[in-house]
Order: sequence, then C-alpha cells, then structure tokens
Amino acid sequence: MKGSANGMRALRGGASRYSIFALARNALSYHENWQKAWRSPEPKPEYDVIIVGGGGHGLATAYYLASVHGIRNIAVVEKGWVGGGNTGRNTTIIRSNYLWDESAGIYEHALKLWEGMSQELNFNVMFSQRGVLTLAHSEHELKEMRRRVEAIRLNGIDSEVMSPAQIKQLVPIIDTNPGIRYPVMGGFIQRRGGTARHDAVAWGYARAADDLGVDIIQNCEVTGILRDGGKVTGIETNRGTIKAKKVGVVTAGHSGVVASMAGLNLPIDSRPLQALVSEPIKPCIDTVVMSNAVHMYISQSDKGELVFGAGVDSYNSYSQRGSIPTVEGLLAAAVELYPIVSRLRVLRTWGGIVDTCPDASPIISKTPVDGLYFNCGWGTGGFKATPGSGHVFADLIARDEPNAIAAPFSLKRFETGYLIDEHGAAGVAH
Amino acid sequence: MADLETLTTRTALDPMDIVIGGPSDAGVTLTEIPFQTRLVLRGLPSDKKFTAAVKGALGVEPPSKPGTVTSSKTARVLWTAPNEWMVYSDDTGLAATLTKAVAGLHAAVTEVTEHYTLIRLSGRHARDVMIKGCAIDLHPREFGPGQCVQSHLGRITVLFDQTDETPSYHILVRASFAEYLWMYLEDAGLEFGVRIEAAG
Amino acid sequence: MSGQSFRIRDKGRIDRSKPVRFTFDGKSYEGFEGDTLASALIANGVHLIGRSFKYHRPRGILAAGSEEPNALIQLGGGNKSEPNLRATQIEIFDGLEAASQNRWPCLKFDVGAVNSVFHRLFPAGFYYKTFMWPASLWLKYEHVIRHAAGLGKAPPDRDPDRYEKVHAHADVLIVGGGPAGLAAALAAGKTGARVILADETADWGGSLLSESDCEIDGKEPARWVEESVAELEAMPEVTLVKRCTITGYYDHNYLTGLERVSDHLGAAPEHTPRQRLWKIRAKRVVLATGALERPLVFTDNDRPGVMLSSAVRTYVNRYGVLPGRKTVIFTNNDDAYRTALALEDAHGRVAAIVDVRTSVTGPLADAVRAKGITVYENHGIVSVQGTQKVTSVEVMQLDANGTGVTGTAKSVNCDLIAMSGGWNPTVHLFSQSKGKLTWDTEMAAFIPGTASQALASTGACNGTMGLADSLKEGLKLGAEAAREAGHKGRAPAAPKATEPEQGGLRPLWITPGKAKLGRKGKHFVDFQNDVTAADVQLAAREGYRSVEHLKRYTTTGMGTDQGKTSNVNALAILSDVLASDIPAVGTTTFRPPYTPATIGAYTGRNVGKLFEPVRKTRIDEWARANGAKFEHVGQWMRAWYFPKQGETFRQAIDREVKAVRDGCGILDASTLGKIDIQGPDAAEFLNRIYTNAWLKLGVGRCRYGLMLKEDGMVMDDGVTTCIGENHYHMTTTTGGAANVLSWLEEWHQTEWPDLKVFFSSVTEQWSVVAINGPKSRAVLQKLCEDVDFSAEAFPFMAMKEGTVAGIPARLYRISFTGELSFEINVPARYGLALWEALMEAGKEFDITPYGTETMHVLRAEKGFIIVGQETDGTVNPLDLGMDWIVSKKKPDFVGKRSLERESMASPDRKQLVGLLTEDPQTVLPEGGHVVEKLKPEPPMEMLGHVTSSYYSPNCGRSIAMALIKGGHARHGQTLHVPLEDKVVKVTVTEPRFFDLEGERIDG
Amino acid sequence: MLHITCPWCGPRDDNEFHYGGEAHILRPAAPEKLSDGEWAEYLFLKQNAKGPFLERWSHSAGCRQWFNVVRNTATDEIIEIYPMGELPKSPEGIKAYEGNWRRQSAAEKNAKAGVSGT
Ligand SMILES: Cc1cc2nc3c(=O)[nH]c(=O)nc-3n(C[C@H](O)[C@H](O)[C@H](O)COP(=O)(O)OP(=O)(O)OC[C@H]3O[C@@H](n4cnc5c(N)ncnc54)[C@H](O)[C@@H]3O)c2cc1C
Ligand SMILES: NC(=O)c1ccc[n+]([C@@H]2O[C@H](COP(=O)([O-])OP(=O)(O)OC[C@H]3O[C@@H](n4cnc5c(N)ncnc54)[C@H](O)[C@@H]3O)[C@@H](O)[C@H]2O)c1
Ligand SMILES: Cc1cc2nc3c(=O)[nH]c(=O)nc-3n(C[C@H](O)[C@H](O)[C@H](O)COP(=O)(O)O)c2cc1C
Ligand SMILES: [Zn+2]
Repeated sequence: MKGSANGMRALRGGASRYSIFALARNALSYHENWQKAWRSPEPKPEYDVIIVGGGGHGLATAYYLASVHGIRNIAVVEKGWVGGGNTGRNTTIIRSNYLWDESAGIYEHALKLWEGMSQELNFNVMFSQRGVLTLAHSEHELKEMRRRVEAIRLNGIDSEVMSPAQIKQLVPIIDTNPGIRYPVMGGFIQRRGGTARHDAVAWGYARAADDLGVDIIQNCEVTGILRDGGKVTGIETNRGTIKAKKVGVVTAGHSGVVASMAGLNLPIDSRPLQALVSEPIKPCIDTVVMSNAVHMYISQSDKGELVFGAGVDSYNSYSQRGSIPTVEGLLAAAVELYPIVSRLRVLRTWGGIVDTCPDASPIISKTPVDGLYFNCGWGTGGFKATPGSGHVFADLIARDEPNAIAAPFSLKRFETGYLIDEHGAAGVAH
Repeated sequence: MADLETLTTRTALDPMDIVIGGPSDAGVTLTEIPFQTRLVLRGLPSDKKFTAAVKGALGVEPPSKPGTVTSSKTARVLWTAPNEWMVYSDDTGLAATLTKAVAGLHAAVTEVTEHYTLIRLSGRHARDVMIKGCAIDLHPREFGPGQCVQSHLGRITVLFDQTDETPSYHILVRASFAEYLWMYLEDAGLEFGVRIEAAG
Repeated sequence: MSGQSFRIRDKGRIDRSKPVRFTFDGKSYEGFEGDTLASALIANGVHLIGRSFKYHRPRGILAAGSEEPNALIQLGGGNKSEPNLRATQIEIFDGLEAASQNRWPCLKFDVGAVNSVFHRLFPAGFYYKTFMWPASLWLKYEHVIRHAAGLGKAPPDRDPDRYEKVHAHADVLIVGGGPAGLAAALAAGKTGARVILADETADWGGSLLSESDCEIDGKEPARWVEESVAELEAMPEVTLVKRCTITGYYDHNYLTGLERVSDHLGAAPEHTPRQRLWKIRAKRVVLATGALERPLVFTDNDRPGVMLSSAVRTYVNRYGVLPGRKTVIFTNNDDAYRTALALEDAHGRVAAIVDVRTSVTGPLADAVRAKGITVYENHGIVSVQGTQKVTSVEVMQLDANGTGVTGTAKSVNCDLIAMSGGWNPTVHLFSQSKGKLTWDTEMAAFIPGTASQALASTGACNGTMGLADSLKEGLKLGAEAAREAGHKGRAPAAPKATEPEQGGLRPLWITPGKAKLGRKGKHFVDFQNDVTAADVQLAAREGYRSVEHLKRYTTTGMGTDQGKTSNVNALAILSDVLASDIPAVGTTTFRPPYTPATIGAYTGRNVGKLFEPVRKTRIDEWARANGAKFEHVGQWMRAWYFPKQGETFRQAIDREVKAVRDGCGILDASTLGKIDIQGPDAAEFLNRIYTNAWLKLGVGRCRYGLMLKEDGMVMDDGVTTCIGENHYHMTTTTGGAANVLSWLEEWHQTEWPDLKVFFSSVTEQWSVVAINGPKSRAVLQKLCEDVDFSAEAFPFMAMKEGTVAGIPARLYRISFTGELSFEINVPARYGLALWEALMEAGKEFDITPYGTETMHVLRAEKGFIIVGQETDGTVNPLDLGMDWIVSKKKPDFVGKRSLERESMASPDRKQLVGLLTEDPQTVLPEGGHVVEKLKPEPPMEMLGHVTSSYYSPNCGRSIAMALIKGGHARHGQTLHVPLEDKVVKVTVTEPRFFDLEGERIDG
Repeated sequence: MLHITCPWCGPRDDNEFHYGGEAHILRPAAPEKLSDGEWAEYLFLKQNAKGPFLERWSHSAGCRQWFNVVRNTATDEIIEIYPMGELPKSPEGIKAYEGNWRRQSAAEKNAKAGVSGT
C-alpha cells in the first residue's frame, strides 16, 4: 500500500488520508474539520477476536488480523488509554542485530515492517534510521562483539564494526580517552536501526485498525477470562461481559495478572525499568549509543531531549516507579562517557513495568486453553518488535498455528529446555 | 634464605605512595592500619559452650546484639551476622588460640588479616565525610562508640565502627578496594582539610 | 542608579550598596545584590528575554519563581555554560553572562519566527500527518526538524565543577520555608526532634516576602520571618537548607533535594561543590510548598509584558522594580487587587482592572476603587497590541455564559498586564508520593486528598490560603509530625495575623476573543511549547481524549516547566470539550524532579577515578614497573602480557608461551576467588553444589569441580582443596567470586539450613603465584627447604604447607597449563616479596613472567575451558564433553534434573570441538562463525562460533575451539568460517592440541 | 528507595539488599519423579503477583542473611518481614500464601513428600 501524493484518497476503510495537502486544506477551515483518529465505540456483545491490551503490540495484532487475515469483527480492549503502557514510556530504540537466529528472525521481520510503516499506516511514526551503535569497553567485550557481529552479518543483517576513531567522528561528544575506567575500545553499528515516535506507533495502528472496523475500547479493564471446558468463550470487564471466539492477550507487564485469570502461570517477572529525559538542547548526538559495561544508553529526540535508559531494577513491582540508585548509576555512567552532559539537567524520570522472561526472549504462544493466546515477555526490548510481533501474532491467532518465525517462542520451550537465552549473549536488551 | 622479619611487606595502600602530613587544623585525618590481626569467627551464639570458649580465648563474649562491639584487653569483637563476628587484635597468634578454643564445636575461625585493611577516619568533620557516601544514620542519637555497621560507603561495601566521640571511625575494607576507598575519603575530606597520619 | 530606570526608590530587599554588573546578550547592565536576573533585567527595562519553542514568538518574563516557562537563559560561557536556566531563579553576581536562546541571528530578529507566519500549517500533531511521502524524504525533513530542536546548548567539554551528595535523616522534613513551613519547623523543632527545613529560594519567608499589606503579631511579615529563622537557627537539631529544591518524593519517605551551594557566587571556592544532592530519609514529611498562580487564557496572552499578578507584586515588593509603568490587571479573583494596590503604592499606574466576575465587592475592591482605578466587571481582554512588548489592550464585555463577548471594544494603553487565574496548590511532591488528589470546587484546583505515605500538607499547598490559617495549621502539623516521630510537645500558640480579606473566584478557563477561538490571535495554554487552547480542542476533537493523550499529542506540560502554569488550564479546557468533570479528566502523572536537576549532582563525585573501583593485586606494582600491558577482567586489572622492547603482541605471547613449556613461567593468579569453607557438613554441601563426588576427598588433596545453575547450565568452575578435617579452600573464577559466595550462602540459608557449614571469602588474604613448566620444581626447591617436591611425595592435585623464601605458604600442585605447576599462596603482604624471590631464584632457569593471554593459550593447547569464554550461560557440561565430571551416582545435585531433559543431550546441541585451519598460520578470529554449506552471500546457516583461537607456538600452528551444532559427531569434517574478506577452511577435531597423553604433568 | 527492615540490622535502603524473588518455592525432594513439565513449574513459572507478594531478600551489603518479606507489589508497601523457614503471620501474607497456585503443583507436592519445615 503506497502513499498517495494528492492526499485526497481515503484510507482503506474510508477515513480521509493525512498528507501535506490535507493539512493545507484543513488550515483553511482552521483545523475544525479533522476527523477522529479513531472512534470510541461501546463494546459489542461478541467479537470473533478480542485483543486484550491496547499497546503497540496489541493494536498491531488487531490491525494485521484485519488487514492481512480479513477478520473484521475485532475488539481491542484497553484498561486505560491506548499506548499508555510500555509503548508510551520506552526509549524507542529499534534494531535487529541480535545474536541468536530465532531473535534475528523476529526482530528483522519487524525492522522490515518499520521501514514501510508510516506509509502503510498513513501516519508518520517518525521512524528514523539514525543508526544504533553498541560500544565495547574491554578485550572481553571486543570478543563478544565480534561474535555478535559475525552472527548478524551471516544472518544477512547489516552491521559494521567501528574503531574508536570512527566512533569519535560519529559521536563527537563521547570520551575516547583510553585512560578512563571503561575506555571505548570499539563498537558496532546497525545503520538501519534507530528510533521512532513511540506514541505515534500506537496512534497510527489504532487509527488504521479502526479504519478497518476494529473497535478500540479504552477504559475497559479485563477482570476475567471466560472459559467453557478447555476453551475460551470471552472476557469479563469492568464494562461487562464480552464474548469472543478467540482472545489474544498482549498486556506486557500485566501478563501474569491476566494469565492468572485463566488459571495459567507464566515464566514472567514484572519489574520496573526506568528511563529519563534531559531538558531539550540543541542537537549534539545523532546516533543511538548503547553501552553494556557501564549500563546505559543514550539518544536525542527530535525535540532535543537526551533520552537515557539503563538496566532493569532488581525487584518485582507494578508501581511504575523504581529506585533512585538506578538513576544515579545511569547518570554517573553518562557523565563518564559523555562529559558534557554533566551540566545539563534531568527533566523527568519515570518507570514502566517490563515483563521479563528467564531467557530474556519473548513468548508468542498458544496456551493450554483453546483459543487463548499470549504475546508477552518482551521485557526491556519489545518496542522494536512491535510490527513484527503484531504481524506474527495475528498469524498465530488467525491460523491457530505458529509460523516459522513465531514457533521458537512458544511456551513449550520452558518445558523442553530449548531456551533462546539472550542474557549471556546480548547483555543490554534494548 | 630470607627471614620473615627482614622481608619486604606491602600494605594494600603502599603502592599509592601516600605522603604523611597535612594541615594541623585539618577537619579530618586518615590513617591506614594495615596488619592488625583480623579473624572471622563463626559459631552459634545460642551454644553456651561456644560463647564460653570464645570468652576464654578473647576475654569477652562475642556480642549477641546486632551492630555492637565488645572488647577486652586482647580483642575487639564486632557483630557482623547472627553467627559471625569480626575479631580485631594485636595478638598475631590469636587465630591459633581461638581455633583451638572452639575446636570440636560447630564453629570456625578464618584469618582475614590481609584480606582487609583498615582505614581510620577521624576528626571533627569525620561524620560529614562519612555521610557523603554512607546512608547509615550516624547522628550521635543513633550511632556512637561501641556500635558497628556494615553498609555501602561510596561504591563499595565496608564494615566500620565508631571508636570515640571525636568522632573516629575504623573502616574495614577489602584490600583490593582500599585504594578506591582511600581516594574517595581523601577527596571527600578536601573541603574540610585532610591530614594523613602514620599508624602509631 | 545608572540605567536602572525601573527601580523603585524605597522598596525591595536588594542591597543597594552592592551594585552588580552583568551582561545579557553581550550588553552590560547593572543590578544589585539580591536581584535575580529577571528582576535586574526588569530594573533596566528589558522585557524581551527569549523565543518560544515552536513559533519562535518573542517572550518575556511570566513569573518570579521556578514555574517560569518563558525567560530561559543560557548562562555563562565555555565549559561552565548552562542552558535553559530560568532568569527568575538566577541570583546575579558580578561578571554574570547571560544570553537568550533559541533564536538566530539575534533575539530581536529571529529567522525562526517565520514558523509563526506559517503557524496555521502547524497545529498540534501536524508532523504525524505529513512528511510521509515520498518515504525517502523523511530523513531530510527530519534533519530540518532536528536542527530546529532544543532550546539552549550543551557546554563544549567536561564540567570543571564539583558536585557532592549527602545522606540525611530527619524526624521531620519540612519542604518549603514560607509561613506554613516556618511555623511547622518552629513547632517541630521545639520538641527536640531532628528537623530539616528546605526551601528552593535564597531567602526564607516564601510568599511573605512579596507582601506589604499584612502583619504577624503586629510586625511586618519580613520581621516575623527573621525572628523565626533566628529561633530555628538556635535549635541544635534543626537544619536549615536554603537554595535547596526538594526534587523527588520516592518510596518510604525517601526524598531527594538539590542544593545550589555556590551557583550564586559565580564561582565556587576551591573544594566547595557547585551543587549538592541531598538524599533524605524522613520519619515524617510536612509539605509546605505553597501555591502557583495560574495564567488566564486570552488572546495573545504570551506577549512580553504579560505577567502573573503575584509575580508583579513580588517584583515590586521584594525586588523593588517596576515591571511596567502602566498596568492593566486581568483577573478572576481578589488577589490581583493586592497587586493593584502594591503598584499604586510603588508609584506605578494601574490603568484598569479587568475582572471576569460579574460583580466585584469586598474590602479589596473598595480600596482599589477608592484609588480611582476603573474596574471592568464581567469583562475580558480580547486583544493585546505590541509584539515585543505590550503597548495596549482591548477590553470587551463577556456574554451571559462567558463564552463570547458583546458590545464594543475599549482600548486601554498599558505596558504591563498582570493576570491572575487563581491558584494551584503545589501538589507535585504530594502526588509523587502517590497521594490522591481531590478537586476543590471553590478554589477550582486540585488539593491533596488521601495520603499514602507518612506526610502532611500545610498552607497554600494544602489549599489553606489565608495567612492566619496557614500559620496555625503549620504549627499544628509540625508538632503532630514530631510527635509521630516519637517526640513530645504541643503546638505553640498561633501568632495573630492580619491580611486583606478575599472573596471567591470565577473560573473562566478561556477568555473569549473577538473571533472564534483559533482564528485570530492565539490563546496560549502552554507557553514554552506553544500549545494553544485551539490545539487542546483540536486534539480532543481528533479523539485524543485522555489527558495523557492530550499531553503527548500537543506536548502540553512537557516543557522544562513541566506545565506548572499550564496543566490545569489545559485539562479544564479538555474537560469542557468532553463535557466531563475536571476531576474525571484527572491530571497527568507528576514525576520527579520537581524542577530540572543537574545531572552532575546525581553523579556526585562518582566521576573519573572515583567512577568505579579498580581492583589490583599486591603484585600489580611489579607488573607495572616491568612494562606489563593490562586488561580489565571484571573490576580487576590483570597483567595481560609482558612485552620486551620492540616486541609485537604476537611475538611477546609466542615467547611467553614457549618459555613456560620449555622452562618455566610465572603468573600472578591472585585474583582467583577464594572461599574458606568449614564445618562437619562441608563435604556434603560441596557434593550437592558441584556435579562430581566430594565425600571422599582426603586432607591435602585437591579436586576440580564444576557448578551448574539449577537449569543445568555451567555457572563456574575451580579447584577445591581439603586443607584439614572439615575444612576446605575453594577457588572460583576471577569474575565469578562474589556470585559463587552468594550462591553458596543462598543454598545454605534457604534450602539446606540443617547443614553445618560456614563460608568466608578470603580472596585477598592470599597472594597467589603460579609457577609453571618443567623447571618450576627446580626453582621452588631453591627457595623451599621444608617440602619434598618429588612426584611421589607431592603428587598432582595435592596441597602442602611449607616455607617459600622464608614465607609461610600453602603450595598447591594444580595446573591450568598441563605442565608441572605449583600455585603458591602466601599472606598477601608477602606477595611481592615472593614474586621477587621467585624471579631471582628463577633467573638461572630463564624464568619468564607471563600474563592472562599466555595463560589462555596454554590452557587452550590442553583443551581446558574458561567459563565465560567457552560458556555463556547456555552451555551444559555435556556440550563441553565433560560428562566425566557429572556424577551418575549422586541422587541429586544442583542442576541434575535439568540435565535429564531430552533437549540437554540432543545431538543437535552446540558442542565443543577443536578446529584446525587448513593453513596452519591462519588464526581464526574468536567470534567467527562456522558454516557447513557455504553460500556466496549471507544469509547462510550457522553451526556455531569460535570460542577460543590462538597461535600455538608449541603446536607450531593455530588452534581453535568452537561450539558447533552436533559438534561431537563432526570430528574429521571440513567446515568453513566465512569472514568479511575471506573464507577459512577448517577441520573439526577433539578440543585438545598438545600433550594429548598428559605426560608433562610431572615435569 | 524502599526501606527494608533487616531482621537483624534494622531498617536499611533497598540497595543494600539482594532480591531473591518469590518465597516458599520448595525444591522437589525427588526431582526424578517429576515430568519435564512439572520440573519446569518449579524452575521457571512465577507467581508474579500484583498485590501482597511473598518474596525473599538477602541483606547482601550487611549481614548477608536471607529472610522473607510480604510486600504489596502494587504500592511497594512492606507488610511483614519474617524469617526463612517460617510462614507469614499477617492476614495479607497468609492470604497470599494460601492463594498461591504452587500449593497445588506437582513440584510442590513432590517437595513436601520429601521434606518438611521450609
Ligand atoms: C523505560 C523503558 C524503556 C524501554 N526501552 C525500549 C527500547 O529502547 N527499545 C525497545 O525495543 N523496547 C524498549 N522497552 C520495552 C518496550 O516498551 C515494550 O516491550 C513494548 O512497548 C511492549 O509493548 P506492548 O504493546 O506489548 O505493551 P504495552 O504497551 O505495555 O501494552 C500493554 C497494554 O495492556 C494494557 N492492559 C494491562 N492489563 C490489562 C487488562 N487487565 N485489561 C485491559 N488492558 C490491560 C495496559 O494498560 C497496556 O496499555 C522499554 C520499556 C521501558 C519501560
Ligand atoms: N492569595 C492567595 O490566594 C495566595 C496564594 C498563595 C499563597 N498565599 C499565601 O501564602 C501563605 C501560605 O504560605 P505557604 O507557606 O503555604 O506558601 P509560600 O508560598 O509562602 O511558601 C512556599 C515555599 O515553598 C518553597 N517551595 C516550593 N516547592 C519547593 C520544593 N519542591 N522544594 C523546596 N522548596 C519549595 C517555595 O520556594 C516557597 O518559599 C498564606 O499567607 C497565603 O495567604 C495566598
Ligand atoms: C522518548 C521519550 C521522550 C520524552 N520526552 C519528554 C519531554 O520532552 N518532556 C516531558 O515532560 N516528558 C518526556 N517524556 C516522558 C513522558 O512525559 C512520560 O513521563 C513517560 O512517557 C512516562 O509516562 P508517565 O510519566 O505518565 O507515567 C518522554 C518520554 C519518552 C519515552
Ligand atoms: Zn542485616
């Protein structure tokens, strides 16, 4: 589906398209005639498929169910506002340079979809392939890096090794003095990686899904999963019972809570992951830079804030806060590598609840309950997977069978032991 | 063949070439106390035989109250866990004595004299230096001589106790972290003035 | 009073005897000590201070405190330069250099202001709707967007200043030193409680310093403040911290504060920090953070010269400057009338009061009218003239429901508009603490509801707006907090306070203009981010109906002021569109920090050499003096190799590696983790933790052990020795030491508490020197008389105590090289002496110091694994071909059951093999991947990767180990390692390359 | 920053502690009797409760002792602290303990068959 130049054409389902011309036209009427990006319908009594969770993954799933599989009687139920979970609070790093083949498979699938997303959704998600650079700070890390780079290359994914001098050129604010505690000894970059405007991803999918008839129902919290025998029959919500033939749960940090409504247990811990932004400043870093050894990563948004993140907090919590030492550690590391940030100021800190799996890989799976599917466990790094995850999850729900990309991520792996352990291998999982 | 006494010994901080001296009105003084005998004592405080045996060897029972210190002429005993104490002494043969005393009991003595070094931080601003990097409440209402604590100081973990009202703190630090701690304390003391003293 | 033509002769708390010179945009001005940059600029008649984010509209000063959205400044130059500071908070000092931001080429003529011309193309969220076609152009558009991003600039290089952190504990922490906070501190302090009182400004007294029309106990308020502060200063347990913003309220009454210790001095005295981060744990917290005045939302309400009414009063009374000579007051409440009176009192003229209320009565209105000031009731400002400074306004009557205007416009000349839209209690910290807010209809504001931590709110931040009530409440809550923290005492009697009586307000969230909203002029809601009332309505129309969507779609409240002046207006306007209650719409989440806080302060002194500890052994100094190259291994610095002059890396390693096998080499192995294990159940414990059998190890004997995680994957390895009855000495990998000790403790305490065993770390107790090679015995024998070194008396895997070079030592005959080898452990203080003695004794045998690289080559020649190199948490012992160490007999050990899953022995797993390159001189890169079916281009299927690879001078060729799929069954196969520039052909072998029979172990 | 009261050392900041996850996961006494699925229950499945949650902490920077905590993971409020090897006494803690699915799991039954106490 290609964008159209004249901006007059409708979206697939009939909503009018966004374009510079539409903008100019609406300017003449003082922007009073814009349509709703998506409707706010009342829930119907029954749907073919209900997606629980209106984050990026859930909305993308609904969109692909409608656009690829032609299922139109779909609802996305969201307990708060769409994109209000981790989709709306992540540091937006997108890359596909993972070590294991299975991971490379799904993240690269996603990255390809990112590359056409704004056009497909007719919503500028500001996907920006500014490159994601990962640093190595010791001989050991250089070797680990080599391993990853080779694997990524042989998987047919772009990846370039960089010397400290090249890194300095690309990221002038980095301290490449070899005498510092964690000297920059090298790095590798995925140039196709980058960032996107996280909120826009939720909105874009919501608008496009709505356009195809998907009901997006906000302020609707799922409180129970209805089953008959071993089969799902619907959901209980704070707005009443809604029947469904199939239910796909995509609730990230709350997956354990929803699973227990169906009598299931997941191998997932919900932990706070924190991030923060500085005040906006004039552009000073154009690449996303991650560093394992010092546990921090940085990028600069299109508005000018420096966006910082670090590792996950140590204890389970649903409070979306997290502990201050994590922030102190992250910022000390930031100053160590980027001395100029010392005099800048933290504008806002926040936390999200991430769903971490023992092997740091996601779950895209059928469950012991017929017609009930889970997509979760993306932990600290699922934003980048949003389109790919939605795409294969829709496929799983539609066909009741995982495709080749999704198959390795089944729940069964915890029983068989065929884990996809991205811990030891990948380190920072963003 | 060399004789033990004539061999060069190196303390954890010797490689830093620390210069003794500094302003006489310094707000804090720093001293390394390197080779005092230090033993980890393990045992069950509920075992009367054990506490008696320890008392026999050290002249004092190991404290049962968390975070407290008992002392005798021979030794100071710091509570570090419900079944663990740190023993300081000038008696280089104490490990053997104590091991013998608790033999046959469910107890253990481990020599850790070199595993650690001890840094004394003293002076009217010693508390101000400590609280820069330590989250323990060291206000006199809460902490004083006879009390000890294990916690973070800067980015490392230490065991310290207060030895007088000056105040003075005896900070036990793992030898490989001692350089860091020393630099950290010296830097923290700059605003108050720092004098380095030799162990006396 | 050169140039300060707006200075009021007899008002203000500035020190007129201390003139201060500063520059703004290169031009020099004078102010007085006690001025903020804002007040000093006002004194000099400067009102154009900055440009807005999106439209580059000219902006002036809105407020007098930390809520300022407009007057943002780049302060100072070079590495001390700091962006986005609020002029309203900068205390001036001699030589201060300030510059405006976000404009080019200069503030008055800013090219970016063309955005303002095309503003109609840029409604909220416009970028989501465009720049999509053609796709490839987005990067170019984005480049332009990015270029325009940001406000100020980061400094060019490293921060020269010092930052401190301090931990503090309080019975009662009081935030805010206005009347309520001071009262709370007095009451709490009197009980003897440990009190901390913090205020973000440079002066105690809060709003009291801005008032001239009230009294406390018959005294001027400033007097009462002085006396109260003096009283507090005399209390030994009360700590007063000025210039300290409490930035965050975290779990369990943990708060952070940022103290600006020496910013106001220009330069910090030596060793004095610029700023200090306070980390405070308080038993009770009393919030007394006051209230922030709301702007009114009317046409072009952002022009320089439009100011908050209370700010005008502050400038007049506290700083003695006149923000305008002729003022129009625009208000919906009585408080602004105090401003009118204050202005009159200071010889400023009030041209008119425009009040949206339909009828205004009461003492303040009477007083104003008595001065002859016109009050336009039920009126609104419908237009503002003057772009870079207000010149006049037009005023019209409101219609019946306040949504439109009627009649004719009256023009009023003025150079200042003082506006007041009511007050928002500063509930930020309360809300951060997870307290629930409630809506107060009378105030039309959110006030604290149910608290969820040990805190109380008092004064204006609690919605208690009167002075007398604030004092009384402060005293009460201060005493209460102290009592709850365990102190005895009652609240002192409240002082008598008088102030003008005030009536109610009329919340009118949008003042209608002459045209429909959004058609002529702009009604700004968020000044910094250029969000207008029309944008808010547009977002709601488009379906962004949650307040959180509104925020993210329009960026309301996302600026450096975090919406202190805009959020409530925005959500009220939203609720109006949604026809919903304001409380049902709710607020966005309040997050730390309250005002932006310096990154350097969070970092403190953890920079440079104090960033993280570097651990060194006692032999490190010898290695350093002898030219070793080092590598980081975890936190440790280890000697990597010892190049001789002119040697390359490879030459040095080849030499070291050969020297060990031919003669003798010496390695500092002190970093290995060491754990002393004692107790009658020690053997049983080891038996459960390790995969192999441990119940029958004799005294003086050593055994290699492998530890698994419960999932069956290799976790650590090392040699453990029985050094006495029920007494073991365990060694671990360098990086694994701390983990292993915690692992043992955890299993013991949580799973097998019945086992009698104790663990203690002794890593640094011992300096460890490994001496390897056929001649090592001869070297040792020279230094050691009390040990029989014969192979029979001192066999492989045995330990003996003895004296080496006069030093009491434990000698372990263990080997990581396959050579005859001893690891000599001595008390750490003698480590260097031992090393030097060995070097001396070894001279005649050409003893060669070597580092970690040579160690790695030597062990690889023998096929010994390194945990963390051959393993990565996904490798089990069977994969490594180490079935021999996994007991089949033991009923259980950690990880056993997991190994029994079918997948763990699957022939398809990645298994450890050796690889020999076709060309013996080619050394594979570690991390290279092995493929079976070579393709001209990626992607191609990978079998696994090279884990270790070296040139082995002893084998005369390169050697490598790899983990590859089904590796154990592939011995003899030819495979390929495709690299970027070439493909290396390899043959799969056993992962062992040298001394296959193990003949060298006895020397 | 949570304030956690070590049963021995008293209240300390959370960064002095090491988090040990869910409490009362009994180690099966006869693992060989369990199916792979049942073993996975013990090894990988989490309770991950939102609300009162029984968990383990160790005072790693202090006395290195392990203990149990009842914490509300929705609010981070600490409800109860109790020693290793004992059961919670607070109503919230008891309810959380009794409601835990593990009580019915095969791994738990296997563990109980062999040992008692913890
Ligand atoms: C601070 C932070 C930084 C991160 N950085 C990155 C990064 O740089 N790159 C990256 O790739 N990933 C990153 N991530 C991870 C990424 O954000 C997530 O993996 C991803 O967004 C998950 O998307 P989702 O749609 O599955 O979940 P969410 O966006 O969390 O959506 C789940 C939705 O389910 C809803 N829900 C929950 N329970 C119920 C219920 N009972 N009924 C109805 N609805 C319910 C929630 O309200 C929520 O909206 C980060 C995460 C955080 C917190
Ligand atoms: N007319 C009105 O409606 C109105 C409005 C506001 C205040 N008042 C008057 O204010 C008085 C109430 O005084 P009060 O003490 O409640 O408020 P206050 O405004 O006098 O004092 C609040 C103090 O808190 C400080 N502060 C705010 N946030 C802080 C933070 N995060 N960290 C550190 N300091 C912080 C401010 O700098 C200020 O000094 C009464 O006299 C009342 O009449 C009246
Ligand atoms: C990439 C990114 C950029 C952000 N930039 C800003 C910003 O400029 N200003 C701001 O106030 N918050 C910014 N935020 C933080 C959000 O305001 C918000 O705190 C975050 O999405 C979490 O939501 P919550 O705080 O409402 O829980 C940003 C967040 C992200 C993920
Ligand atoms: Zn403790």
